[in-house]
Amino acid sequence: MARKGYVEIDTEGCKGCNLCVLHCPTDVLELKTSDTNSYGLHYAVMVNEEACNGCMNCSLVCPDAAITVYRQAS
Amino acid sequence: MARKGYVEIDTEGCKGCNLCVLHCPTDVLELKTSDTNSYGLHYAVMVNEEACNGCMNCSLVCPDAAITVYRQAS
Amino acid sequence: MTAREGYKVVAKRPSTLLDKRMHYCPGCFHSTVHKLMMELVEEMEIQDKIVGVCPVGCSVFAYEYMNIDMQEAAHGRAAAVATGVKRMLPDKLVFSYQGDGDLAAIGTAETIHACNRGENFTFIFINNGIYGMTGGQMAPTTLEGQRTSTSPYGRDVAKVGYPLRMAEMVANFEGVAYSQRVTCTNPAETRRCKRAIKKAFEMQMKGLGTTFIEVASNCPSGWKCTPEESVTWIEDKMLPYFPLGVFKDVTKKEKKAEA
Amino acid sequence: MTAREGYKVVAKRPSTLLDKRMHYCPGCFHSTVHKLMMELVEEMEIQDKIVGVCPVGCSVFAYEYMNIDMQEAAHGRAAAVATGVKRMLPDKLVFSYQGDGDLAAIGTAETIHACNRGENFTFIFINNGIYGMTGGQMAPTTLEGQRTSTSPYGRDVAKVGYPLRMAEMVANFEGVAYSQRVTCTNPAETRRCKRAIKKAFEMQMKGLGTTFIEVASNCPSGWKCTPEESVTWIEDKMLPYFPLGVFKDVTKKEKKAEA
Amino acid sequence: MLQEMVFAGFGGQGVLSMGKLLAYAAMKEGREISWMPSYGPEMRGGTANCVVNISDERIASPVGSMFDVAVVLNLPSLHKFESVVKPGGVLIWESSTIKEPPTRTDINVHALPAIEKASNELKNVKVMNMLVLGALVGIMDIVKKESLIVALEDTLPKRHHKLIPLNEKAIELGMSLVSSGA
Amino acid sequence: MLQEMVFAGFGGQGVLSMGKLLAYAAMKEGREISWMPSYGPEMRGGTANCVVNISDERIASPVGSMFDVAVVLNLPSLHKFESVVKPGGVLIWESSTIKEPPTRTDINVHALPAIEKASNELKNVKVMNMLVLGALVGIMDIVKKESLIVALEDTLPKRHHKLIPLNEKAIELGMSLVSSGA
Amino acid sequence: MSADVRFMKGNEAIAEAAIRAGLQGYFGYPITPQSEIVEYLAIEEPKHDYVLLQAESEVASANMVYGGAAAGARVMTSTSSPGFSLMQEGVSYIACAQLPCLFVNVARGGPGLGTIQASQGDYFQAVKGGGHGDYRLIVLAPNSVQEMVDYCILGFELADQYRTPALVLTDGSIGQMMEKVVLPPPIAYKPNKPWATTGKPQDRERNAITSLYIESEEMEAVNNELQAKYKAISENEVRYEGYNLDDAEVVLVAYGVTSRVCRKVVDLGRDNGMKVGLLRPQTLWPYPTAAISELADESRVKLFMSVEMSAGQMVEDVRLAVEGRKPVHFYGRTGGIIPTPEEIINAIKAQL
Amino acid sequence: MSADVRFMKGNEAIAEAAIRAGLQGYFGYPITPQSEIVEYLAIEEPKHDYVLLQAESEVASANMVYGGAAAGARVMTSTSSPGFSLMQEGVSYIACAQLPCLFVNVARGGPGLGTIQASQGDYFQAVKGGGHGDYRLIVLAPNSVQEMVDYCILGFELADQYRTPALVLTDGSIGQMMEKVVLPPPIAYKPNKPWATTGKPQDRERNAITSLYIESEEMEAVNNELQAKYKAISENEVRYEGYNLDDAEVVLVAYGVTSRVCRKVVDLGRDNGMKVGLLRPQTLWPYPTAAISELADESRVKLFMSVEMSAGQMVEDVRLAVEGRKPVHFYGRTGGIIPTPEEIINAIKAQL
Ligand SMILES: Cc1ncc(C[n+]2csc(CCOP(=O)(O)OP(=O)(O)O)c2C)c(N)n1
Ligand SMILES: Cc1ncc(C[n+]2csc(CCOP(=O)(O)OP(=O)(O)O)c2C)c(N)n1
Ligand code: SF4
Ligand code: SF4
Ligand code: SF4
Ligand code: SF4
Ligand code: SF4
Ligand code: SF4
Ligand SMILES: [Mg+2]
Ligand SMILES: [Mg+2]
Repeated sequence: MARKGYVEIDTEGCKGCNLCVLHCPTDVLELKTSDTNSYGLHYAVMVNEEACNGCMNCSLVCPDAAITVYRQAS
Repeated sequence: MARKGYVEIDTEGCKGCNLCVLHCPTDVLELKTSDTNSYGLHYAVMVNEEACNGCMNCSLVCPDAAITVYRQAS
Repeated sequence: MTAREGYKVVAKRPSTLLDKRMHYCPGCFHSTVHKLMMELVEEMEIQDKIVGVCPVGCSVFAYEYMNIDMQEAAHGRAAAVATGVKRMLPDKLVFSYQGDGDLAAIGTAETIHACNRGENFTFIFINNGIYGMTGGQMAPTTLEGQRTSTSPYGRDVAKVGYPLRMAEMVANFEGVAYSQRVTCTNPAETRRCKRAIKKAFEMQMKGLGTTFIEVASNCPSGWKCTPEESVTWIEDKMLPYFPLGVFKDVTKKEKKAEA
Repeated sequence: MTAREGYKVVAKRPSTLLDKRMHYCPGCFHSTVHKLMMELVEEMEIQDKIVGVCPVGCSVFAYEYMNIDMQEAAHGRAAAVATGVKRMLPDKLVFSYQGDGDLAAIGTAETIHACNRGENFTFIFINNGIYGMTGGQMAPTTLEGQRTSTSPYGRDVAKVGYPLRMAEMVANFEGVAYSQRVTCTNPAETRRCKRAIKKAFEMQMKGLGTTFIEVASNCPSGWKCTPEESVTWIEDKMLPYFPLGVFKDVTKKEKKAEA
Repeated sequence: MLQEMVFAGFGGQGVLSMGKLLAYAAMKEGREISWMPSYGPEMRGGTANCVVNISDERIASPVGSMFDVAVVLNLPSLHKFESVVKPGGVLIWESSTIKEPPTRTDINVHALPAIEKASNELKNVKVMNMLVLGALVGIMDIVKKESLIVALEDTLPKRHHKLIPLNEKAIELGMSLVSSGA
Repeated sequence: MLQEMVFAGFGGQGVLSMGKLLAYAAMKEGREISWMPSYGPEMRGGTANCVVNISDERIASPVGSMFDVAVVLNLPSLHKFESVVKPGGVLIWESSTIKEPPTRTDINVHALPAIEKASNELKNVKVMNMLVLGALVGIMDIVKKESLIVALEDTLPKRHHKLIPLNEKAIELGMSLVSSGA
Repeated sequence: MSADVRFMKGNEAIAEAAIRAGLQGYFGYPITPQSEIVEYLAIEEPKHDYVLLQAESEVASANMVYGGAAAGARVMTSTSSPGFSLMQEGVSYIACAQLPCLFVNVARGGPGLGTIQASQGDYFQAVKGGGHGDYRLIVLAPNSVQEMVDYCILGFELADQYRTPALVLTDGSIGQMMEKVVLPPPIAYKPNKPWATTGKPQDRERNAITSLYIESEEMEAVNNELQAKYKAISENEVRYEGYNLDDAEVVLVAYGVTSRVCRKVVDLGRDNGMKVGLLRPQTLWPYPTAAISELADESRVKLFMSVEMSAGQMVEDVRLAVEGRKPVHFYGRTGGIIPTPEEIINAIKAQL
Repeated sequence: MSADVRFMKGNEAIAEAAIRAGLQGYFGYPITPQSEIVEYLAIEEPKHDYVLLQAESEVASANMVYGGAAAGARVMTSTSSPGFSLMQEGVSYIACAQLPCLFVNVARGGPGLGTIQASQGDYFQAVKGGGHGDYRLIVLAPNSVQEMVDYCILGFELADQYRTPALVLTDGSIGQMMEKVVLPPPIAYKPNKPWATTGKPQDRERNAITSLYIESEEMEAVNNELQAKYKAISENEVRYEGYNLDDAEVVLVAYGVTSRVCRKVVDLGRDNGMKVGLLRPQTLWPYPTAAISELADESRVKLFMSVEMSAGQMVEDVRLAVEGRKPVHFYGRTGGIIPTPEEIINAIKAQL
């Protein structure tokens, strides 16, 4: 049975590099191109939350340490 | 038949390093320890001229290019 | 942030990374490596034992982000500065953090001699094949044919030589205990990168000699591409010339010798 | 001097060596190499084509002896100076003549980068394992345990690292076309030394890249021994660590490729 | 007369080239000009700006502390430059993304939804800076539109000349937006 | 009173240590001293020299251009220093190897066959410099012989103390050579 | 050919000027705020004959310049403050070996790594000699993009004429700014350097380029030769510009970008009834000492003020010229801040 | 412990003094005429706790000193003229980062490779700043082997006190000569450097040593801080020595070895009825400007003469102090030649 997880993204800290999107195995994330943070940058958001398994790939590759990963306590 | 040769040593240019003496295959040369040149150094002289075969070992190793080698024209 | 019920935090920003937005461009691996290093400082509980030296290069401000004692060195001199630190504080864990211009161009002599002396500190070498900070000039590690602002028609190896492979070069010195090239192009490599740094720190603490971690890194701004494209470029262009791997590991040798 | 009747001169001081007493200590190979080089200039008839760069070191005065156009470079910068010369005069034959302190300590970066760029000049590298000119301090090539004025208890490799093998190191660079270590300990080796320099000059004239001749040399004064003892020391102590031989020869490779 | 102008926004919004183009156009009209960029370590989503001086006489200082005109395309720039517009001067701000409008009343403030207009009406947000430039010359008549076109022709590499019509359209749209009082 | 002295010869003849020893001995006698070597790139059969000043007062310049005493052990040194002995001063020259004697008549010239005497009478040419020093103090009474011995004891490493008697003999021989008018 | 008018950055302009002056070799290492010089040369390289080489460091650059200059070529390097510090040994060698070449220092704020913004804090280093020994550089201080062109060419010419290195000392503001420039046509550069090491032909002695004179007497002779040359340069090559000096009671002294600000101060001052004038040294060495000294003799002159982007360096040369005859004040900003006309006016008022 | 009297070379004495001052790290590269410093330390090393490292170059030495000083240790390097030129970037960094440490320049004759004989041609480099930006070194100028000891210790102490690098500027003659010295007992050195980077404990903020202040305002603030410190040093740390100044009509100004010659000149002059006096700066920066200025106000003083082993460097500081009130002359020799008392006397006579 797949683990369950979710992430929180610091939208001001996110720089919209898209690397988390690229490396999420379950396509949970996407850049929100319709908005920018106060630095004028798009930021990542969860668009497919259910699919998140808390694998931490996104937080690992996030250069700016903008992602907190939560996982269902087993 | 052995070649015949002889050498001329520039006694002022010689620094008495003894390398020619060391490398002469036929022991033609020696440092003249009883005298010094104007730099206060002993210099090399031929002591066994007949044995010289003009092999040029001495001139080759002489750091200070102080040796002229002559060989019997064949 | 409190976790939702039934959930717990499994990954978060390390406490040793200061709460400050890093100035690096989006997707730049300088940030990634900073983060990994500070995770290690947290995990290994070495905040009071570690002293870092940052270079002149994009990472010149590393001390603004890493919550550890740090010194900012002159361009190319991080290895000399780290030597000064380590020789005065032999019990501390010392690292120099350097770019390719810094370590392999202006700092060549300092790098080579620190490695040859086996200075017991860790090099973190960010090889992004370009001078990021000054606007994308050619570096000693710029690839053949790669365009930069000072090689606008592509690096001409006939005129300026081939890119230098530093991890391989330093592995030749007796004084070097560990040399590895890693990258951060995906989660697995990122994990490997972190492990490599950890291993280097541990070896340093054992006093085994110079440890050298080269990160095949990116520079989306200097390369004039997106972060994603930079990942592809590393994989397709850099890694064939700068292969990943361990080029020296004296602990392995020892094991062999024992066996 | 006129020859006795029936005799002819077969070896004499080359005309290209100025008629001036060299300041080198008795038995110093600096003199020997100067002589060999000037013989080559005479034999190859290249006096008008050659430009030399001498270092700061005992050979700082080389221009007082070699009857060719020469420049005296700052300590360690002979490779940079030679680069400047060769790039401005690509059709001339350019060499840098350097000691081990000059080439392998203070000049490390310039050496490495000139070699890596494949600068098309010839390095004549006099490795005597010591700083001769300044009175016998430790050099990057001083042997393990060797006593010098700055390693009075013998070189401690744990503290200052192992001696650098430059001929081997530079052979790793693509830009280097030829790298050989020679010596002048006896007539045969002296001949080989001369041939090596000749080969380097010829390869340079063909534009093949950097050519590097390391001479395992002596320093009777710095080593505090006689010239004869210095020869023995080279044979017994230096050559085992600094083996003679060709470490790179692109003309050989080419031949292989053709075959 | 000396006109001191500052152009500011995010790196990538084209503020530097906007200033350059204006200065070049003014030079073509025979005026004295200077252009001075902010410069820093490669910046990285930060803000960029440039100061353009246009004058009939030799220009003294290439930088100034107070400006006749400020063109700001993001919030940090608005914060930085609103206060240094000379009383009676002009402030143009990008109103489709900046959410906090300027507050000064002693200057002529022009809100310009340049990003929105460029995306929607020109289908190309990149020419937003030309639109702003059009608005500026619409408001202040610093240089002639034709000079801007000449400037584009002279400074764009030949292979990009096909973009000139689009740029011209952007300039015109900008001019029209301010003449229509938007 | 200030005494300015120069010692010169081939490198290896021990001129520097001769000067040092004298200066040290004088220091031990409570006088002000300075010792200044010629220095150069490692020299290589060249000549070396040192200037020793001994005085009752603080010493001004550690080098001078004219000397009260010159001790020369080879021909180049004789050429260099003969002319800079002050009128009435002392010149000691090594007469067994220098083939051209000095020519000045306004100074006190002492020929000393030091090399020959050291080789023949002491069987050790290395202590030639001590012999010369002995001659110098024999002529001029700059320091006491005992002070020279103390100086040797203080400055020679312990393992070389066995050589002190030979050095003392050399000093004495030097003294006797000049007292006997050689 | 009609005048070649361009709109250029100071850094680009100096690069283009060097090309037109017949540049044969450029050796340099990137550093902000001057990297556009090498970048411009890199782009233009295929169209011309010069050699461009990005060196491994500034230490290497300076010594490549040494080699190239000694080989008789027209060569240059450029850098910014920390990089110029690294070149000091090389500069001293080049000065002593009497090699003509051009250095460009597009200065930034120090000390240390400092800031990359413009500064005049390297004045001492440039004019007193940051390297060891008694030597001088001809130091030219442009205050506009046009002068970046003019002084680059002048620098090369003077360097050749006197066989001595020249330095264009400018700063980040002038390097980075764009202005109109009129470019001169390219020079057909034909070096005449019989002393250069180009390979010894039969018919001349070998040439040896060196700065080593182990004997004190020789070294002193070389120093005397250098000093004689420096004297000749001091007599012939002083360049400065006056602005409203004829009736000035307050004499501002400023160079480079601050001299432009000071022009504005002069105008502003006069609008306010203050008789302000400006003396702008165009050569920082040789310094317009005599011109300042003459002004100090004028009874109408009340005070001098040296305006600098430093903590007070050139003011010493002003004082040396004035020799106590009039008060000499200093106004300066550091860290990359260009002083405003208003603050300078206030500084003057405070002294009146 | 009775006084420790020795007969030592200047170079050995400064090395021994450093050990007694609590030296923790020496980083240096050999160069004549100062190599005895490192050689002495090499011999003594086993008996003490300091680290001695022969660096790969002077550039590296200076930056090892940076690292060691920033780590809170008492560290030094020594070199001679060309080597000190190579250190200029590092010196500027160290000054800006406010790191206490000691430099020693046993100067030789330049420019370029020059001669290895003694010289005072590095005065400008030492006191005006050979590196970039506005900074100062505390510059101490010993004139005897004893003062090599005293100023080495003083240099370390002042460096710590003001968190700034100190420089002992001496020359080959003093480095090479042997004299009697009285050595002080070793100091029990306990550094108190809370700013040092020694590993961040829980209870303080991290320490960061830097010279980078990218924002102009910050950089200016740092410069102001430096200048305030330099002002304090100028007020408190000027050191000089007078000899027969009370009634002097001719004031010689000389430092280092030339000051010893000038002492003789004073005596000789007085023997000949000339009222000569000597002012010897012991600190070259801060300079005894006020003391000279006071002398310039004395009506009996007829002239000043700066006597140097250079082409005329310190004379500028004398002029800056005298400000035209009295003539200031210069007498100098270069290339390693120490002027004789006689020639100086003649030079004075020529001006009277
Ligand atoms: C002495 C000196 N030379 C040059 C510079 C300019 N400079 C700053 S960073 C840099 C190179 C940066 O490249 P790299 O080391 O690869 O670091 P990156 O920015 O790519 O991480 C240069 C040349 C300087 N600050 N100091
Ligand atoms: C910048 C600088 N640093 C140091 C020196 C002093 N120095 C002169 S030669 C030399 C080293 C000589 O050793 P090496 O290069 O091995 O040449 P060798 O004399 O042994 O032939 C040194 C350190 C110098 N002249 N310049
Ligand atoms: S934790 Fe894993 S699954 Fe969840 S968003 Fe991150 S990468 Fe995707
Ligand atoms: S990896 Fe981090 S910075 Fe990049 S888009 Fe995702 S959250 Fe943002
Ligand atoms: S030529 Fe040969 S045989 Fe004759 S002396 Fe020389 S080495 Fe001996
Ligand atoms: S090799 Fe030459 S210098 Fe040496 S002893 Fe023989 S002749 Fe003399
Ligand atoms: S310029 Fe390149 S290396 Fe520097 S922060 Fe940006 S992406 Fe990273
Ligand atoms: S010191 Fe050594 S290297 Fe120098 S000349 Fe003498 S023997 Fe040769
Ligand atoms: Mg890089
Ligand atoms: Mg050597």
